[in-house]
Amino acid sequence: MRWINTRPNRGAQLALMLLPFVLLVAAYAAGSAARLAENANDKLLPGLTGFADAVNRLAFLPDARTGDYLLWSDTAASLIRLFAGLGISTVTALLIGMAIGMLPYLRALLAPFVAAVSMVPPLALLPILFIVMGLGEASKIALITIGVAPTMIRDLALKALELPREQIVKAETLGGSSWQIALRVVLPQILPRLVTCVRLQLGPAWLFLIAAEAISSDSGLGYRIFLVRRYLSMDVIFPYVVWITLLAVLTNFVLDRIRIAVFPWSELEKQ
Amino acid sequence: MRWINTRPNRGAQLALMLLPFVLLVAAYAAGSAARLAENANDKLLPGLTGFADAVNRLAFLPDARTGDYLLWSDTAASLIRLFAGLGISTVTALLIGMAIGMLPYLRALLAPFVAAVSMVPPLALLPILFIVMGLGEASKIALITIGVAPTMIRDLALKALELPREQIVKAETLGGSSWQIALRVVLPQILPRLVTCVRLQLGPAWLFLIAAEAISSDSGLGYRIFLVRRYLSMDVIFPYVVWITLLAVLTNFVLDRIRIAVFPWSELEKQ
Amino acid sequence: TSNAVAAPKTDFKVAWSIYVGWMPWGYASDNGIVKKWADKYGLTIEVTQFNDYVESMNQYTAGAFDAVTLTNMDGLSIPAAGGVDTTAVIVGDFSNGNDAVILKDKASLADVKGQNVNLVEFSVSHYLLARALESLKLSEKDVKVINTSDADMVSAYKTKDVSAVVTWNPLVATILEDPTAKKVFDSSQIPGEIIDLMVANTDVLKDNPNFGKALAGIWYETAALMTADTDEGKAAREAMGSASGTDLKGFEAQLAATKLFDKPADAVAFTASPSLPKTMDLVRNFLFEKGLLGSGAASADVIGIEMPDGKVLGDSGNVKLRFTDTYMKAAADGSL
Amino acid sequence: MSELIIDSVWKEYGDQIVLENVSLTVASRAFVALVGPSGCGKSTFLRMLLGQERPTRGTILLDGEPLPAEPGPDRGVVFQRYSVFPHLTVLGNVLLGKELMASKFKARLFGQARRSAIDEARQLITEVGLSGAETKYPAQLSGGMQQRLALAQALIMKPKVLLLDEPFGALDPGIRAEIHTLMKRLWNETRMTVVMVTHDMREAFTLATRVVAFERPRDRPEEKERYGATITRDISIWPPRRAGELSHFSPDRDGPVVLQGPRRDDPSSSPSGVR
Amino acid sequence: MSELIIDSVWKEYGDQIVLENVSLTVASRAFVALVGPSGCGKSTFLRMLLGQERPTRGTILLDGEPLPAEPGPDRGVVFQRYSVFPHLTVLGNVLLGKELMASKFKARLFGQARRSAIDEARQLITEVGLSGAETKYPAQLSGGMQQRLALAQALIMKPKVLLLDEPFGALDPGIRAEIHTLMKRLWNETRMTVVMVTHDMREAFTLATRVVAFERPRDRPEEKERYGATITRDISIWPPRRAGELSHFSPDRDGPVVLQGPRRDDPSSSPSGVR
Ligand SMILES: Nc1ncnc2c1ncn2[C@@H]1O[C@H](COP(=O)(O)OP(=O)(O)OP(=O)(O)O)[C@@H](O)[C@H]1O
Ligand SMILES: Nc1ncnc2c1ncn2[C@@H]1O[C@H](COP(=O)(O)OP(=O)(O)OP(=O)(O)O)[C@@H](O)[C@H]1O
Ligand SMILES: [Mg+2]
Ligand SMILES: [Mg+2]
Repeated sequence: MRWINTRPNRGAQLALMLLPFVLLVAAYAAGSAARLAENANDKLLPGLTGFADAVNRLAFLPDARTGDYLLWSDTAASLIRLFAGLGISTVTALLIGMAIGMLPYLRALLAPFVAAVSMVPPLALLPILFIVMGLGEASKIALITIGVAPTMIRDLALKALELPREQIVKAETLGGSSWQIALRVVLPQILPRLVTCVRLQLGPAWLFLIAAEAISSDSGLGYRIFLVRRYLSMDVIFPYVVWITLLAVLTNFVLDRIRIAVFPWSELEKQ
Repeated sequence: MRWINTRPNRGAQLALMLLPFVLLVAAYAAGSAARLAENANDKLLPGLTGFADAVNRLAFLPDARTGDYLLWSDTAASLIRLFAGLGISTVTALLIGMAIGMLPYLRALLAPFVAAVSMVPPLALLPILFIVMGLGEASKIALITIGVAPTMIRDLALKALELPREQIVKAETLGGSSWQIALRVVLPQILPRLVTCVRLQLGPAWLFLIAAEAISSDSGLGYRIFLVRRYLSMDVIFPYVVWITLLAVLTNFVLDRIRIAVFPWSELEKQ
Repeated sequence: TSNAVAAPKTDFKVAWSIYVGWMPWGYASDNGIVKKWADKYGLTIEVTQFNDYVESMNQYTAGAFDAVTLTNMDGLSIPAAGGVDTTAVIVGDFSNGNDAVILKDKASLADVKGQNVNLVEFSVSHYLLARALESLKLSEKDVKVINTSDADMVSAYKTKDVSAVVTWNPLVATILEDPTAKKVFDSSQIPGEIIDLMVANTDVLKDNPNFGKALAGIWYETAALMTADTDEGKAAREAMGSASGTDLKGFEAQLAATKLFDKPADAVAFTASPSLPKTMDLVRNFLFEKGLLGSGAASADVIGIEMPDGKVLGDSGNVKLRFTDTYMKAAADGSL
Repeated sequence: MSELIIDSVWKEYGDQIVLENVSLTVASRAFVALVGPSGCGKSTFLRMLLGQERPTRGTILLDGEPLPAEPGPDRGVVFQRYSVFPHLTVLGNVLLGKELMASKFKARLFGQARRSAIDEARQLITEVGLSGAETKYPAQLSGGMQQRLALAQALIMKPKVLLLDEPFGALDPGIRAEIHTLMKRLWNETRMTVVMVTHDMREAFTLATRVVAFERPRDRPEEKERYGATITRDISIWPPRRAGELSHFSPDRDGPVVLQGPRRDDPSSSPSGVR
Repeated sequence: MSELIIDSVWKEYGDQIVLENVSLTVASRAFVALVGPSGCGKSTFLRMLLGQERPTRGTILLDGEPLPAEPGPDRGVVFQRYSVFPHLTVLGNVLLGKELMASKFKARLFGQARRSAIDEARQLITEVGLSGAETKYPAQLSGGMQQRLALAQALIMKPKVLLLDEPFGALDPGIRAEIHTLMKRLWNETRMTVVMVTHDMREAFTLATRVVAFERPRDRPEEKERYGATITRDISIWPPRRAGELSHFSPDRDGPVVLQGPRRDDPSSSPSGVR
C-alpha cells in the first residue's frame, strides 16, 4: 500500500496528535532536570513545580501591591486591547476593502497605497504613533490596527473583486443600485471571509499587542512578560506564553464556529 | 451610471494612484514645518532637507568609525539575514507542508502541533532562542524562521490537500509511487503557491528581522533604527523605513515575476 | 506641547520608567502622594509608567510630557541635543554600584581587552565602559561593542558567545547569580558620575514654578517614607519591589547600590559641589566623541550646561541643560 | 411592446474586431436562438444587448429608444453559471428583485409589502417546479434546479427582454429536456422577447422562433484579428411558432425513449421525467 | 485477457447503504455503459473498480485475481474533470506514465529512453488528434481537447481496464460527437475492457456493447438511507458490437444536420466537423 493511501484509525489519530505535545513536555522536563542538577538556582528552564508555584501565585493569590490577581487582570487588559484593535481593523477593512473591491475609482486611488502601507514595518514607527495617539490604550489599539488592517483590507478587496462578474450584472438586472448591491450582494458574501481573515490575523495581532505593551503599560500579558524578563523569570514567562497560545487557539476555533453558525451557506459552498 | 460601473481612464488612474502618496508627503511637510517653527531643533518630524542630509551622510559618506557606507552595509547585513531566514522557512515549509498534505499519518501527527505553534508569540521566547542559538546571526535567522515557517507550512499543507483527489488517483493509475507522485505531481504544482506564500510572509519576516536586530546586533537596518531611536533621530528612521518598504515592495514584485516566468502554467490557470 | 506659551497651565504630565531610583514615582502615584501635592498647588499631575526607558525620553523630547526621569548623560544627549531646554528639578540619586562591568570566568578588568562587550550602545553603560577602559589607559578600540537590548541582557549573558557585558540593576544582580559572572568594575568606582534625575521642560517650569515645587514635595515625602525603618517603610519597599518585578529582598539589594538623596540638603550639597561640572565635562566629551551632540556639532561646547551658581559649561548662547537647586532647597527649607 | 433594433453594430477590443457590421431586428415577443462557433462573439453580442458593454460603432434600440448604458430591470439575464446568489435561499433569491425595486436604502421589505412579495415569489417558484425547496441554499440544489431558480429570479422582474447565455449548457440531457418544456411554457405565458445563445442546434430548433448564426466569414489565422464575425444565416422556424399560441408540437425530448430510465434524485423533478 | 467479476458487492458509508448486492461479470474487451439517477452510486462503483475504495462486503476479481487495494497501472481512468496535470504540457502529460514506470527515483527519462518514449507519446497524441498542440498547457486547450489528452494519457499505459466517469459530460454536443468517433476507434484498436459512467442515454447506446442501469428500488425519502441501489436493467446492444470488428453503423452524430453550421475554433478538430 502506498504511504499516501494509508490512514490512521481514530485511536491512532488521537495518539499521533498528542505525541508531539507529549514529546515537547518530556524534552523540556529532561532539559530542565539536567540544568537544575547542575545549578539548582537555574532560572532558564525551571522545573514543573516552579511553574506550579508561579501560576498559583499569579492566578490565585492577590498581588501585594495592587491586590489584583495578576494573571486575570493582565488577561483582561490584553484581551480588551486585542479585541478593540481587531474590531477596529475589521470594520475598517470591511468598509475600505469592500469599497476598493467594488468601485473602480476608489480602487485606482487606494489599492496601490494600501499595498505600500502593508509593507511598512509598524514597529519602526512607534514613536510617531505614541506622540499622535498618546500613551494610553489608544496607541496600543492603534498599533494592532496599523499592523493588521492593511493586510485585511487587501484580502477583502480581493475577495470582493473575485465575486463573479455575472452576479453583479444579475443584481443590476434586478434593479440594484451600487448601494443596494453592496448591501445585499457583496456584503453578505464577504462577511464569512472577513471572519476567516480575522482568524488569520490573530497571530500578528498578538505580536503587535505584546510589542506595544512592552513599551508603555502597567498591565497586560505582554507587559508582564517584558517586566519579568529582566530577571529571567522563565517560571512566569512560559506559563504566560502557553496561556497566550491557548487564548489564540481558542479564539481561532470560536470564530470559525461563529462563521459556520451565522453563515451556514458558506460552509455548504465549500464542498 | 452606477458608481460601480464608472471607470477612470489611464491618465486619471495614474493621477489617482499618486494622489495619496502626494497627500502623505504634503501632510508630513506641513506637520514638520509647524513643529520646526516652534523648535528649530525638533527631531520628531525633521524637514525634507534634514532627510536629504541624513541620506547623504548614510549612503554616500563613509562612517567615521568603521569606514563603511552605513546604508549599504546595513542593507547587506539585513538582506542576508532576511533571505537566509526566508530561505530556510521556505525549504522547511515545502518539505513539512507537502508531507503533511500528502501523508495522512504525518498529517495526524503534525497538523495540530503546527497549528498550535503558529499561535505562539515568538518574541516572548527570545531568551530561549538565544541560549540555544547564541547571539549571532543564527538566532536572528531562527527568529525569522520560527515566526514565518508555521504559517507557511499550514498554507502549503492546505494547498497540497486541495489538489483534486482525481489527480492523485490518475497519477496512481500511471504507476506512480508516493515518492514519484510527490516529485512529479504535487511538488511542481505547489511551487508557484510557495512563491506566493513567501510574498505574503515578507511583511512578517521584516518585522521579525527588525525585532531580532533590535535586540543584539552591530549592523542591519533594524539595528540602526533602534540605535538612533535612542536619539529620536527621525531623520534617519524615516528614510530607513521608506527604504525597507521599498525593498519589500520590490521583492514582492520580483518574486511574482519569477513565478510567472518559471511557472507559466500557473498564470494560465488563473484566467 | 506649549513650550513657549505662557498661558496658565494646571495639567501636567510626568513620565517615569522602571528603575530602582525611580520606583518612588510609581509608588507616590499609586498611594495618593502625587494627588496630595498636586492638590496643594491646585494642579493635576498625571504620572505615566513606561516599560521602555528610551521611549519615555523620546516622548518627553517630542513634547508629550512636561517632565521625565532620566540620567544626566541622557538628559544632555537626548532632550538637550534635541533642542528642548531642560532643567533638572530633582537630583534623586547617583549610581553607587548599580551599573557594572561583568566578565565571564575572568576576575580582572584588564581581561576585557580584545573581547566583545555587550551593552546598550550610547547608554550610561557605554559611558561606564569608557571610564573603566580609561582607568586602564585603554580605549574603546581595544574592545568590540555589540549593541544589546537591556531587556535581553540576562539571557544574552547565558549564551556561549557572550563573555563581557556592561549593564545596570536589576540586570546586574540577576547576572551575578550565575557563578561564572564576575563584577570587575562598577559605578561605585566613579561615584557621582551616573546621576538619576527628574527633569522638566524649562519653559514650563519657568511659567509654573509650582509644578517644580509639587515634584519636590512628592519626591521627598516618598523618599522619606521608603527609607524609614518602619512597617510602613517596609510595605513601601515591598510594593516598589513588586512593581519592578522582584521582591523585597531584591529591591533592597538594588537600593543598597544606589546613593539615594532622601534628604534634600544632601542633594543641594551634591548639586552645588564642584564635582558636578567635572562630571558633566567628562560626559559631554564622551558624547561628543560618539557624535551624540548633534551631527553638526563642531566641539563639545555646542550645548551650554548651566550650573546652579549660574556658570555655564559650553556655549552660553545655547543653554539647553540646567541644574538648579531651587526646588530641592525649598524642600530643605521646609518652604514647599 | 419590446422590439429590439440592432443597426450596423461593430465591436472591437483593442485591435481585435470581434463583431463586424451586425444588423438585426427582433420582433416583440420573438424567441431568437443565437448559434455560432466558440469565440465568435455571441456572448459579446448578448452583453451589448444587456448594456454591460457598448458597441464600438452602431446603435441598439429597444422600443425605439437607445439602450441604457447599463444593465437594468427591463432586461433579465440567465448565465450558464453564477446566476443565483449563494448566500440567499431559494425564496430569498427570487424575492431579491422585488426588494431592490421597492426599498431604495434598506433593500428589504417588511410587513404587508413583504408578505405580498413572498406570495408572488412562491407562485413563481411553484411555476418553475421548485416548491418545497424554498428554504434551501443554491449549493443544496442540483445544476438544473439552480438554473430554474435563475429563471424565476429573472422573471419576477417581468423584463421586456430576457437574455440567456448558454443557460442549459451545463445540464445533462434529461434535465435539459425538462427545462425546455418549462421554458416554452414561460415564453408563451409571459410577455417578453427572448434572445438565447446556445451551442446546441437541437435546443435552438426546439425552442426558437428564429435561429440566427454568427460566423467569421474569413477565418484564416492571419485574418482572425482583422475581420469580425457577422450574421451568416437567419432561419425562421416553420411552422411558425408564436408566443401565446400553444404549438402543436411538444418539444423534442432528446431522442428516443429507450428504457424507463434514470430519474434524478431531485425532489421537485416532474414525475414524468422519462427519457 | 481482462475479465471483471463483481460478486455480491455492498458499499456503505457509515449508516448509509449506497450499493446493495451488486453482481456483474464484465467480459474481456466489453464496453459497458453504466447509467442511473444522480447519487445512486455509479461513481462509487467505479471507484471500487479502480481500487480507490473497497467494498464493504463482496469481492471484485480482475482476471480471476482479487483487485489490488489501490489504483495501479493496469486500470486507467478518465474523470469528468481534473484528469490532466495543469503543470505539464500535452507531451509532458502523455509522457508522465512512461516516466513513472521506467524511472523509480527520478521519475524522469533521459537520452535514448526519453526519445523513444517521446516517439510513442507523439504517436498517441496524433491518434487522439492533438498533434501540433504538444507544447501547450491544458489551460490553453478547450474542454474537448483536454479530455482527449486525458484519454491519450491513460492509453499509453495500455491498461487492461479503462474506467470513464462521465468523461464527456462537460462537453458540448458537437465536440462530443467527435470524441465518440475517436472512442469507438480506440476501443476497437486497443485490447481493453471499458466501463463508462454516463448520464447520457444516447451516448450509452452509441458506444457500449452493454448498458447497465443502477437504481434504488426503494426511493422514498425515509428509506433512502436504509436501502442501496442495485442493478435494475442490463441490456446488450443489438446487433452485437465486438471490439476489433468494425461496426457497420457509424456513431450517431447527435441529431440531424441542419445547416453548414458552427465549427469550433479549435485547430485540431477533424475537418469533417459538420453537424
Ligand atoms: N473583455 C474582453 N477583452 C478582450 N477581448 C474579449 C473580451 N471579451 C471577449 N473577448 C474576445 O472576443 C471574442 C468573442 O468572445 P465571446 O465570449 O463573445 O465568444 P462566444 O461566441 O460567446 O464564445 P463561446 O461560445 O466560447 O462562449 C473572443 O475572441 C474573446 O477573446
Ligand atoms: N466519501 C463518501 N462518504 C460518504 N458518502 C459518500 C461518499 N462518496 C459518496 N457518498 C454518497 O454515496 C452516494 C452515491 O454517490 P456517487 O457519487 O457514487 O453517485 P453517482 O451515481 O456518481 O452520482 P452522480 O450522477 O451525481 O455523479 C451519494 O449519496 C453520496 O452522498
Ligand atoms: Mg460565450
Ligand atoms: Mg458520479
